[in-house]
Amino acid sequence: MIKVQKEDFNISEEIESLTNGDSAIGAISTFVGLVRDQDNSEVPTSVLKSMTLEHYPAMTEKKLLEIETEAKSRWNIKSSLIIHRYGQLELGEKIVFVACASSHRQDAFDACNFLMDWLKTEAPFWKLEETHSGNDWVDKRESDDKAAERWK
Amino acid sequence: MIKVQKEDFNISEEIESLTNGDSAIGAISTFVGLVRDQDNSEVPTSVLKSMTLEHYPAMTEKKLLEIETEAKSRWNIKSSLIIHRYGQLELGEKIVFVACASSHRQDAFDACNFLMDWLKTEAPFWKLEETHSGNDWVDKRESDDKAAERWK
Amino acid sequence: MKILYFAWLRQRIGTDTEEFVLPNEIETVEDLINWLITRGSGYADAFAKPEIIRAAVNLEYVSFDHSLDDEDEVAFFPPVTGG
Amino acid sequence: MKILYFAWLRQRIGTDTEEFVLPNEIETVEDLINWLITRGSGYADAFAKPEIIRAAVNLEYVSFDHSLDDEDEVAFFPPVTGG
Repeated sequence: MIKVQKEDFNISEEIESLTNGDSAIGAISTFVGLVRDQDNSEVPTSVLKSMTLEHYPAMTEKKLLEIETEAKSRWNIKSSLIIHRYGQLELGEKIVFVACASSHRQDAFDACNFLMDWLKTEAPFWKLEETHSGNDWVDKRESDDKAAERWK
Repeated sequence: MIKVQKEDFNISEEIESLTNGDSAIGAISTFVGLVRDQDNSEVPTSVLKSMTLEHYPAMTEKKLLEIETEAKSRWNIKSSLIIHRYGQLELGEKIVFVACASSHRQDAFDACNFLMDWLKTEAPFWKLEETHSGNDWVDKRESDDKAAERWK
Repeated sequence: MKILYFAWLRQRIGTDTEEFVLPNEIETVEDLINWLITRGSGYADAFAKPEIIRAAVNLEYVSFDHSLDDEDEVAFFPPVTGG
Repeated sequence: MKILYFAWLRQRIGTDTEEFVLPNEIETVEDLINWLITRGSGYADAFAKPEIIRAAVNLEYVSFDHSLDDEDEVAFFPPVTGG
């Protein structure tokens, strides 16, 4: 399932509805991405005030569904969930949540890791960091491209 | 942090206290293990009624702390949590919860996966499955030994 | 043709959506970029480094040699940074 | 010496903890197992396949040639199946 929303969410409730009483589910791997402070060692910590996520709604929905379908074709997944937020988020707020439920743990772990890596390079979101010294669009990370390459 | 307990727990609250306002945390990987039905294709599904987990309290605490320390020495982890329950658990109940918080996602994913693999082969717990046709101690899985071998 | 801009392309161009009837000689995404650049300094600034821009046509990533149709929805944006 | 049994070893032996003063000739975990087996059919049943039993001394996994001390806490159990 795909949810693209402004609102925060409750992880326990999302996991609950993911398993939905399916007694074959023994393993759930999840990932939570949070707004965190920048890696800039030249400036004091806590320079980030907030972050605004922009996206391309129709394409986001389409790409996330494709990513989820690809994960289900590669691993034995009983159910999965991707929640991605947009709009302005404060430091420490949840940005993204991915959960994969399976009978066995390695399927769940690998599918969740894959979903995050693909989402980072395929889903049309852009982060604008708001700091005390101005606003900056986040640059893409080479390491994200490499992470996505692993699954090709 | 290590918690060995009979009681259920709330995943959202546990994640909240794990991050505890640390603004350098951008990634949390978690794993939830649930009581699931058996893989026995010869009998109808839903044969499992409940499961009882026995453990060796003093050694459990010691081994889980060792496992957690090992994970922290291998990956850049800001904080981590292992909760393992014991006693009688019904189908669908949570058995184990592992969470690793980090700045970047791959550290979090790998540490969480490692913790689960080591816990499976090192932590002194034993599962007794209660079915309609009697009680059976769960046999160890060769695949768990292989999974733990990956990290040596 | 509908054209969408996101993130700093949107900011530099100063709008998020435009509708055009394109000149006949525009056949590919690359032709479209070269035509847009002639429309003003905001466009020239936005497309100054075309090699880092990604293009999508009808919600699918495409390369710059992709052929365009008048009914297409074309989007230009920087590398994605979600997750 | 304190000896603990877990899971089906505990069930077959019929107790979870015992305290013994050991005969002098018992030096290793293997000696202890061989001595326990002589104490009754429950023990013989529990240790029928010693190669699948795991032993811990003072909360650490040990091999069967590990030397024992009178103050040790020794535990015997099947392969672990938690998680």
